[in-house]
Amino acid sequence: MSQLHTVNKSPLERNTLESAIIHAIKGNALLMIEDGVYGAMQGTHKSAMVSDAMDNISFYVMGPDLKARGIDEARIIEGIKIVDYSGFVALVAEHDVTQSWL
Amino acid sequence: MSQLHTVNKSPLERNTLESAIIHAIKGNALLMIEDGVYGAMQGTHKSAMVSDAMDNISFYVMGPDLKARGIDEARIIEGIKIVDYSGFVALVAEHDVTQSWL
Amino acid sequence: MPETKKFLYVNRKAPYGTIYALEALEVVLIGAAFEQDVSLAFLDDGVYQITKGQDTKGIGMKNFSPTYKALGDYDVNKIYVEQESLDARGLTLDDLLPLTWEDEDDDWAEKDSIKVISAAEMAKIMEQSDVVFSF
Amino acid sequence: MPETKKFLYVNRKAPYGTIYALEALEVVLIGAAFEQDVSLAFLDDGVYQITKGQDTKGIGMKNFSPTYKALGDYDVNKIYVEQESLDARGLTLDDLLPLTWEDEDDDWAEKDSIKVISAAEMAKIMEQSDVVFSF
Amino acid sequence: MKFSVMISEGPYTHQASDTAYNFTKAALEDGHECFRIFFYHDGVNNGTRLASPPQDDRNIINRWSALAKEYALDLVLCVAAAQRRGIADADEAKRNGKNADNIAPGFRISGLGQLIEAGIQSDRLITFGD
Amino acid sequence: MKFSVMISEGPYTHQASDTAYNFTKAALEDGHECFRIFFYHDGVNNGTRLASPPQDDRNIINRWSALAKEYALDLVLCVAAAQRRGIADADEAKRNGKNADNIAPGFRISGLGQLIEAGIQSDRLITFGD
Repeated sequence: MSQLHTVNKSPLERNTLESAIIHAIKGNALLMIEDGVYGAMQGTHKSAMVSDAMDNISFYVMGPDLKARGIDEARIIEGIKIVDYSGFVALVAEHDVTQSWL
Repeated sequence: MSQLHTVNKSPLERNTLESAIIHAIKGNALLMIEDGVYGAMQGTHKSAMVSDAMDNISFYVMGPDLKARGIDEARIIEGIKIVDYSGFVALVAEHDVTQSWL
Repeated sequence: MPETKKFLYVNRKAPYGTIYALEALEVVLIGAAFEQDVSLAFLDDGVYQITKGQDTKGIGMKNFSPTYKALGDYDVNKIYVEQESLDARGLTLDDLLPLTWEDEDDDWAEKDSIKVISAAEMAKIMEQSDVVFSF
Repeated sequence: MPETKKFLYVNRKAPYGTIYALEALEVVLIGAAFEQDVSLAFLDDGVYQITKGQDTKGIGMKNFSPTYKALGDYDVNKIYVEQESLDARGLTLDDLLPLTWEDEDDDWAEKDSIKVISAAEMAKIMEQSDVVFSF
Repeated sequence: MKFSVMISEGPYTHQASDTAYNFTKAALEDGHECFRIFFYHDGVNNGTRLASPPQDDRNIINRWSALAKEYALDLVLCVAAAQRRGIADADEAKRNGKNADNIAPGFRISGLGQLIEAGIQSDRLITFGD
Repeated sequence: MKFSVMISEGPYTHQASDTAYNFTKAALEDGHECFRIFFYHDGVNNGTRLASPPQDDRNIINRWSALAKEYALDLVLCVAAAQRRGIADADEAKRNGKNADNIAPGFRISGLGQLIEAGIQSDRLITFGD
């Protein structure tokens, strides 16, 4: 089984990104959407939490949500892959189960 | 001027209690309501944050919200005063301005 | 109908402040009729949903916590509660409702439905599910 | 009408994920007609509201960030941004929209509306307000 | 003392409307005056008469209507927020070409200026939200 | 592959309905099948026809109705959630003694069993919420 986790809230405001990371198993994927994309930025108080988890988890971030919020791709933590809605669909299809961390 | 801060979310889930405490000035009051009342409990990962702030801030907690959530008064951090809705109204009246940390 | 699926209901929010806990419970009750393999997970603020002694008269809302005790009668008896979430909130198993079920295959012996597990074990239960309902 | 009051609009939430930022801005624009002493506070995730380069075409929503630049024309020119909130998010003043106003009493000189202040200074501004609008 | 209240969330989903109700009722019973209750954001959803909550639960909308009647409260739904979310009185429905309205008794629809005015005219303004 | 989607928040206030729409549209355009879109919690507010959002903004409700028409989507509003929040079709309005209904074209009201069935019948179920 393989699992996709989605996170839609800023990690500076809520605990969902942290909780998702804690509950992701080696080989899982985590997609940041909506306000969750702030978690993909370099240089925040939560960036290290994401970087440290990259050995176990494949991180993805929604490009359209990044653009909406004015976050330049150059500011994204290295190793996080940017996807569009079609890429989001593909991630859901590729993984056996999707869990939304609300 | 004197200010009343209200916090309605669990400090284990969101940053509002912490932000309210940071922005309260010596002599301010802080009232925990709704899910904010979990912040009044002893023995949580956030209890020390509240205890440490008690020199500066007067803490209050909504009794009806505690009861609804099954929190016995004996579990409340010492020094936090329990009020009812009428007490809530009195706090708003006694302070020049009320700020809701949403 | 396809074969039985593993349904996991994930409860991460406190009761009363928002309606998610109550409406999640309504899904569980309806879902119990569909004869799937059902598990409930309580973690983060979700552990507050099943604490003892709730009394909502003062806030004018309905106390739905007794309904959790009926879950055993609906064959919903795999209830996973995360240890780390309890610890962070200063709670222990004693603070939770005693949720039980009667085992038909064991002379209707009353058994505990709640299993307190680690975050690592919770992660495995999540990954082994076929459908995850998030509230 | 009583004397002029000090109005403070507190913005603590990110844009687009929820509507609070947009609807708060709508209040500020309407409120500008009432000739009160208006200040805006951006702290916590609220600082994300006034970042440069927002482009919402891909999510199908309206980009309302240009409207912040019009605030100066409405005599809304006391915009406080918290340093600690920027720091926690890896942002600097350069990442924010250049919000300015023209000072009638200084030969219409263009001046910056944004003042980056500490959390301690923000606390004082909050306490000195007569009315706090929270979104 | 003269209070005003802003409610930012709809009924049932968040406790905001419940707390606002209990607060307002206590204030009125304690002899305070309520200048206005302003419903903004999803708060406008408190003003629908089409809700039919379970019999054993509180009826949040009817409770507001009854309190408004008892104390002559001014319950105002923000027009812009109401348009986005589908709350309309007869005039609004007609103006927007809708064949039905859904506003509950005791509520009225008006502009954001009513909120600003509440801030100016009241001794205290308090917000209940998410 | 056969998808189902659960939407837990109303239109405009949270991005959930927007993301769900963009996700569903992409899935359909990529050749996937959509078994059901289930609206729960405040999500039922996506199914009102009385909304009149600003002209320069997207119309979230009409967008769902149009997508449903194009792809024969099954848009289901949970009846219990809809009753609490004041979303009614003609039958529901009559049954609950209401003199108006407000459901939008392309939506239908049904029970929670429809969500469970979506979980059973679909290859993937994904939730969009707050």
